[in-house]
Amino acid sequence: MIPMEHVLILGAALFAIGMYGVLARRNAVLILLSVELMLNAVNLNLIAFNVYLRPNPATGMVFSVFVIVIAAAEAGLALAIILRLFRNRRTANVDEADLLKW
Amino acid sequence: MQIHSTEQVVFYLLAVVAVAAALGVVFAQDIIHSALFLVVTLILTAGVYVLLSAEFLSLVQVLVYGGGVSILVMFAVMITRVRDARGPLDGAQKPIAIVAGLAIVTVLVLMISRTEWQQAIPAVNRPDESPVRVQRVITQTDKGQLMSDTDAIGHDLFTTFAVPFEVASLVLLVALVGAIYLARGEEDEVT
Amino acid sequence: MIGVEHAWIIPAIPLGSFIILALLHNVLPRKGDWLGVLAILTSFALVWFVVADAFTNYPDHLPGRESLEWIEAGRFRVDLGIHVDEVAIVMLIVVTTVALMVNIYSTGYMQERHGLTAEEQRRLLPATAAAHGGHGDTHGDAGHVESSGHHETASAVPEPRYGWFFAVLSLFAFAMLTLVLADNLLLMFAAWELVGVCSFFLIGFYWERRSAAEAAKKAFITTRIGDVGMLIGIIMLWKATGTFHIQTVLHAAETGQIGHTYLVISALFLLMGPIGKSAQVPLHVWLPDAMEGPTPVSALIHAATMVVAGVYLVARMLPLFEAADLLRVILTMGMITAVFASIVALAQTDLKKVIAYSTLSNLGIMMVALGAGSVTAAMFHLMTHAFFKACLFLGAGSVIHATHTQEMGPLGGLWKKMPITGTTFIIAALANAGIIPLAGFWSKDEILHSIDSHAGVVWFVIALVWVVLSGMYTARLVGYTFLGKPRDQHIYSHAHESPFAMTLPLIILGALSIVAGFPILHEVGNSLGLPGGISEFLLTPGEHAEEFHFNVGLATAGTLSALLGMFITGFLMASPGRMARFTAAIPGPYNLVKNKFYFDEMYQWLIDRVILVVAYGVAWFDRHVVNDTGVDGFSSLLNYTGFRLKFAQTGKIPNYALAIVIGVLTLAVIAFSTNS
Amino acid sequence: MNPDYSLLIPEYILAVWAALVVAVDVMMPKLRRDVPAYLAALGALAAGIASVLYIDVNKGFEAIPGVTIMHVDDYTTYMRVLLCGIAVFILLMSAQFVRMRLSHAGEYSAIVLVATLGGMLMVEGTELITSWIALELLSFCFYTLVSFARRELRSNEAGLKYMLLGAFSTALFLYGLSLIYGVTGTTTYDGIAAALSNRGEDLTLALVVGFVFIIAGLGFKVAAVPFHMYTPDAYQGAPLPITAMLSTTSKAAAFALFFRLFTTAFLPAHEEWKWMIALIAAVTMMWGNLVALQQTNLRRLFAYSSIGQVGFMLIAVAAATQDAGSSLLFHMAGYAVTNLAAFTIIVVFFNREGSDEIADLAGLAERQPFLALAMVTALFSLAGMPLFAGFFTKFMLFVSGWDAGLEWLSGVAVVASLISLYYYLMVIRQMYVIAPRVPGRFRTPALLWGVIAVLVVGVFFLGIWPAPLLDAADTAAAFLFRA
Repeated sequence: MIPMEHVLILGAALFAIGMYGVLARRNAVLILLSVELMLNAVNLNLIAFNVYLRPNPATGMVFSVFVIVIAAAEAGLALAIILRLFRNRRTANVDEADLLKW
Repeated sequence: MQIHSTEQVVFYLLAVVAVAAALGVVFAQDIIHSALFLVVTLILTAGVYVLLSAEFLSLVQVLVYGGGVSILVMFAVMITRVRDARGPLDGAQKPIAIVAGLAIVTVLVLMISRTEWQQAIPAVNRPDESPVRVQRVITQTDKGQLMSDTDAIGHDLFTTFAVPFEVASLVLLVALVGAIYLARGEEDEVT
Repeated sequence: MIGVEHAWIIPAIPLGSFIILALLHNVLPRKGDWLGVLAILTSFALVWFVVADAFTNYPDHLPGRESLEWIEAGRFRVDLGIHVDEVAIVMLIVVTTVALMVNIYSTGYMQERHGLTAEEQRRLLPATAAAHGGHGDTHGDAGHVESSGHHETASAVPEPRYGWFFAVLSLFAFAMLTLVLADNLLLMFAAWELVGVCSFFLIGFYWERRSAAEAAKKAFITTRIGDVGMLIGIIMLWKATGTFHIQTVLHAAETGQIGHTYLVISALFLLMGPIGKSAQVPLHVWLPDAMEGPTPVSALIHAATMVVAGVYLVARMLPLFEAADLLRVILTMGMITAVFASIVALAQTDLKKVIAYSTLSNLGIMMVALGAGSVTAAMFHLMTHAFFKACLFLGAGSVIHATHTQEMGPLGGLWKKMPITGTTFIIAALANAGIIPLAGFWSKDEILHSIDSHAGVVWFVIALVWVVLSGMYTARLVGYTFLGKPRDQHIYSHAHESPFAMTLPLIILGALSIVAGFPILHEVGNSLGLPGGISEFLLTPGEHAEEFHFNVGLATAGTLSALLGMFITGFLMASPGRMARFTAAIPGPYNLVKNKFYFDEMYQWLIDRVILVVAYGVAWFDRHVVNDTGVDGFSSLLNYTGFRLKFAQTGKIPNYALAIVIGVLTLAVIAFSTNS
Repeated sequence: MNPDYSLLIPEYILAVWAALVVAVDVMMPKLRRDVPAYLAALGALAAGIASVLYIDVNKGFEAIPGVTIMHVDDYTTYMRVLLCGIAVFILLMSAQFVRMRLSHAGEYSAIVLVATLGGMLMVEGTELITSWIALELLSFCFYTLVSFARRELRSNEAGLKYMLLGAFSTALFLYGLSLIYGVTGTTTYDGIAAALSNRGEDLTLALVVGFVFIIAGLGFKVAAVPFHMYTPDAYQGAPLPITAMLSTTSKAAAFALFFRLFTTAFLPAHEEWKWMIALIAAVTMMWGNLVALQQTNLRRLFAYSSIGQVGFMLIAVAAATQDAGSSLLFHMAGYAVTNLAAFTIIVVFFNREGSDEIADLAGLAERQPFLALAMVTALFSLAGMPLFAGFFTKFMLFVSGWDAGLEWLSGVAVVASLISLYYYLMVIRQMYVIAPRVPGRFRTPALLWGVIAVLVVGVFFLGIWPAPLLDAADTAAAFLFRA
C-alpha cells in the first residue's frame, strides 16, 4: 500500500515547484503553466484525502473534476488576455507590463 | 523505507519522474519544452490517480488537462510567436523564488508529517490495520446499488452538486465570451 | 408650556434652518441671513422658557430628561437623549446668546470681503475679475483702502458665499447645542465631531487664501488627534459599563465598579478630547492659526463656544476624573497652558492673535478651576469669558472692518473714531483683566478662591502671576489699538464706526461683560429666582453648596495684581521708544516669547528626531521634512512612510506574487512556532 | 425529495436577463450603445425586488437530504438586495461611459449581471465547492470586465495582473480547501463545524496551514495586505465603472463569503485563526492608509482607501461575533453607498475631462459646485465624520472588535482612521483651494445628477437614522449565530 503521506508529499512538491515557477518566470504563459502545476497538486491532495480517509461519498473527486474544469477555463481566458497583451505590446513578458505602479 | 508491493514501486517511480518533469516545466529555457514537460507531469499524475483507484479522474486528467489545456497553450505560443522574442524566460526574482519555494515545501512537508491523519477518519469507517488501506470508492445509492468511482462521481455530480455544475457551465460561458471578445480581431473597435 | 424636557427643540430649530439654508440660500431674499438670525433668536427665546421652568419650584424640575431610542444592536444601544441640568442650562444661555449676537453681527460684517490679493479676487469672482482690475487703486471710495507700506490690500468685494456662511453657522449652533444637551457620550461625541467639521468649514471659509485652507486642515487634524483618544476612552468606558449614558457611567465610576487602573487609563484617553478641543498645551497649536477664519467665527467658535466644549466635558465628567485621581493632572496642564499663553500674548502684534492667546490662557485657567475640583468656578468663568471674549473679538472685527488691517502696528487712537467699538472693547478688556466690578473679576475671584482652598499656596501664587500677565497683555492690546496717537494717519483718517448691525451686538455683549458677574451675589441671585447666587446653582451632584462670601483680601489681591500688570505695560508704553528699548534690553526672552516659545519649531525638531531615531536612522532625512509646523511635521512622517511604502508597488506581477507568498510564509511560520 | 428550486428565483432572473440583454443587443444592431446598460439595470432591479420577497425565509437548499449546499436566510437576503442595488447603480453610471468609450455594450452589461449573480451565490453558499465555484464565476466576470477596454494598454495590463494573480491565489485557496477537506472529510459548512468541534489534537497543524492558505485566497479577493498588490493597478486600469464595481460588488460578496465561512464552518477553531486575521487587519489598515497619502491618481487613492476600509472590515471577521456580523453588514452597505457616490462623481468628471488625476480636480468647486460638494460628502463619510454614513458604521466595527477582546486592533483602527482623514482632506483641498487648470463650468448630466443626489441622500440617511438598516443587518447576522 502507498502511504497517504507520500501522496501528499508528492502534491506538496508539485505545489512548491509551481509556486516557484510563478515567482521566478517572467513570461506570462509560463506563469500560467506554473499555476496549472499548483492546481494539479491540489487535485492530488483532494483525491488522496477522498480515497484514504473518506471513501464515501466521492466529494473530493467531484471537487477535483471542478478544479480541472475551472483550470481549463482559466487557461482559456488567461491566454486570451496574454494574446491581447501581445497584440498591444508585442511582448508576453510580465515585467515589461508595468505601466501601472506606485 | 520498506517497499511492500509493486504498487509502491510504481508510485515512487511515477512520483520521481513527475517531480523531475515539474522541475523541467519551471526551469526549461524554451517555452515549448516547458509546455511538453507539463504534459508529462500531468500524465504521470494521471498514473498516480490510477494507483489510487480513481480511474475516471485519470481519464479526465489526460483528456482535458494533458490534451486540451496543453494544446491551447501550444496554440497560444504559436500564435504569439513568443519563441521569437529574445531574452531570458526567468525574471530577476529567481534566487528569492528558490528560497521561497524551498520554504514552502519545508512548511508543507513538516505539516504533512506532523499531522496524525488517522484522526481525520471518522470512527465508523476507520480500518483496523494501519497504514490505511486503499479501497475502491463505493457509494451507496438510494436503490442500494454499489458503484465504481465513475458511477460515484457521476451520481454526486448530478445530485449533490447539480447547482455548482450548472454554475460551472456559466463560468465556462463567461470565459468563452470573454476569451472570444478579447482575442478577436480589431476591425470593429472604437477609440 | 415648554418644560426642561422639551429642550431638544432648541437644537432642532437651527438644524431646520441649516437644511433650508443649505438647499435654498441662493433663492431666498438676502440669501437667507434673516432665517439664520430668526432661528437662533427662536432658540434663544426658548432657552428662557426652559430656564423659567427650571426655576419653578427649583430644583424639582431638574435634571430634565427625554430620550428616544436611536440605535440598538445587541449590547450596543445609543439613545437620542437630553439631560438638562444646571451646568447645561448655563451653557445653553451662553451658546444661544453669543450665537445670536454673532449672527446679527455677521449680517453686517460678512457682506463684504476685505484684504483680497489680486489672485484671490480673480479666483473668487472669475466673472468680475477683469472689471475690478488686479489691484485696488480705487482711492477715495469709502471702504476701499489702499494702505501704505507693508500689507497688500485690494478693494473689498461682495461676499459670494454669504448664504453658505449662515447655513454653516446654523449647523454649528445645532451641533453645539446638541453637544451641550447630550445625555450620552456617543451622541456627545457625534456632536463634538460635527462642531469640528463646522470649525473646519469656517476656518477655511476664505479658502482661496492658502493660509486659511492650511489652518483649517491643521485645526481639523490636531483636534482629531485628541478625538481619537477620546473615542478610545468612550469605547473603554462602554466596555466597562455597557452603556454610553453619562450619568450611569459616572455612577459606575464613583461606586468603584470599574477597576482603578482601567478607570485611570480610560479617563486619560477621554481627557485627550478636551486637550485637543480646548487647545491645551501641547495640542494648542491650532487655535492661533484658526484666526484665519472670519472674525465672527473666531468670536463664536474659537472663543465662546466650541473651544470651551472641552471644559464643559470635563465639568460634566468631573466625578469620573476625580475617581481616577486625575485632578492634579488637569490642574497642572491648565496652569501650564494659562501661563504659557498669556506670556505669548505679550509679544503678538496681530490683534486677533493676541485675543486668541488670551482665549487659550483663559481656557487654561478654567481647567485649573476644574483641577481644583470646582465646577462652579469653571463654569462661571466660562460664562463671563464667553461674553467678554466674544465682545473683544467682535470689537476686533469692527476694527478690521474699519481699517482693513489686523496688525496692531499701524493702529492707535481709534477710540475717538470708533466710540462705540472703543468703549465696549475697553470694557471687555477690563473684564478680561479682572477689574472690579466687571464680569471677569467675579469669576476670576471664584477661581482664585477655589485654588486657594483646594490646591495650595504655590498654585495660588502662580495664579496671581497669571493675573498680572493678563493685565499686561490686556493693557498692551487696548493701548496699541484704541489709545495713544494714531501711527498710520492714512488708516486713521479712513476709519469709521461700523454699522448698527455690528454695534448692537457689541453694546449688548459689552453690557453683559459688566453685569454677567453679578448673579454670584446672593441678592442678585435671589431676585433672579435662583436660590442663592449662581455658585450655589452650578453644582455637580455630590458637590457641597458653598455660599459665596465676598472675600476682601482675595478681591484686593486679584485686582491689585491685574492693576500691577496694566501699570507695567502702561509704563512701558507711556513714552515712545521705551517699549522698544525694553525689548531690546532682553532680546533672548523677548524672542522666545515672540516666537511662541518656538513651540511649532519644537514639534518640528522633535518629530524629526523621532523619525531619525525610531523610524529611519538616516541623517539625510532631515532635508526631506521641509515643513513649518508640528502638525505638518507629523503628516510628513506619515507621508514619508507612505512614500517609502508605495514603492513596494513595483507594477510587476512576480513581485506581487512574492508578496502573497511572503504573507503566507509569515503566517505559516508564526503558526508553526505557536503550535509545536 | 427534490430540492426547493424556487429559492433561487433572483438568480434565474439575473441569468435569463443577461441572456436577454445580449440577445437584444445582437438582434438590434442599430441600438444606441447606452440602452443595454439601462435594460440590464432593470434586470438587476427586478432581481433585487425578487430578493426582497425572501425576507424571513429560512431554508436550506438541500441537494440531497442532509446536504445543504446553499442557504437562503436573512443574511442572504440582505446581501442579495445590496448586491442588486449596487448593480443597478453600476449599470446606470456605466451607460454613458460605455457609449463613449467601449464596444459590445450588450456583453458588458450581461457580464455585470452575471457577476452579480456570482456574488449572490457566494453569499448563499454553505458548501465549499458551491461557494468556490460562485467565487470563480465572479472572478471570471471581473477578469473579463477589467480588460474590457481591449485596446487600452492599461486595461489590458490590469486584466493580465488580475487574472494571473487571481489564478495564483485560487491555487492557494484551493490548497487550503483541500487541507480542510482532509481534516474534516466533508465540504458542507455544517459538517465542517461538527468535525472541527470534536477534532483530534494532532490535526491542528494541518488545519492551521489550511486556514493560512484560505485566508491568503480570500485575502486576495477582498484585497488585504499583503495580498492586495494587484488592487491599485486593477483599479487604475479597469474601465471606470468596473473600478467602482470592484470596490463594491467584489468586496461585499467576498466579505459575505469570508464571514459566513469563518463564522459558521470554522468557528469551533476560532482560536486558531483569530490572530491571523487580526494581524492582517492591522497591517492592512495601516498600509492602506499610509500609502494612500502618496497617491496622485484618484482611482489609486480610492484603491488604497478601500484597502484601509478592508482592514476595518476584517476586524469584524476576526471578532466573529453576532455584533461584529451586524456591524460588518452595516458597514458594507454604508461603504457601498459612499463609494458608489464617489465613483459616480468620478465617472461624470472622467466622461467630461478624460482624466482621473487628483491634480485635475483642482478648482472643481468653482467649475461644478454640486460635484465638489457631493464629493466632500463622500469623503467625509469615508473618513467617518458624524452625520455621514461612515461614522456609525465604522464606530460599530471598532466597538464590536473591542468587545470581542481585540482592544489593540480597535485602537490601531482608530489611529488609522485618523490618518485617512488626512488624504481625504487633500482631495478636498484640491477641489476647493487650488485654482482650476481648465476654466469653465460644466453641467452634470441629469440622470447622473439624480443618481449622485440619491446616493448622497443615502449617505446622510444612514448617518442620521441608521436604525432601520442596522436592525436589518442585526437580524441578518443573527442567522449565522443561531446555534
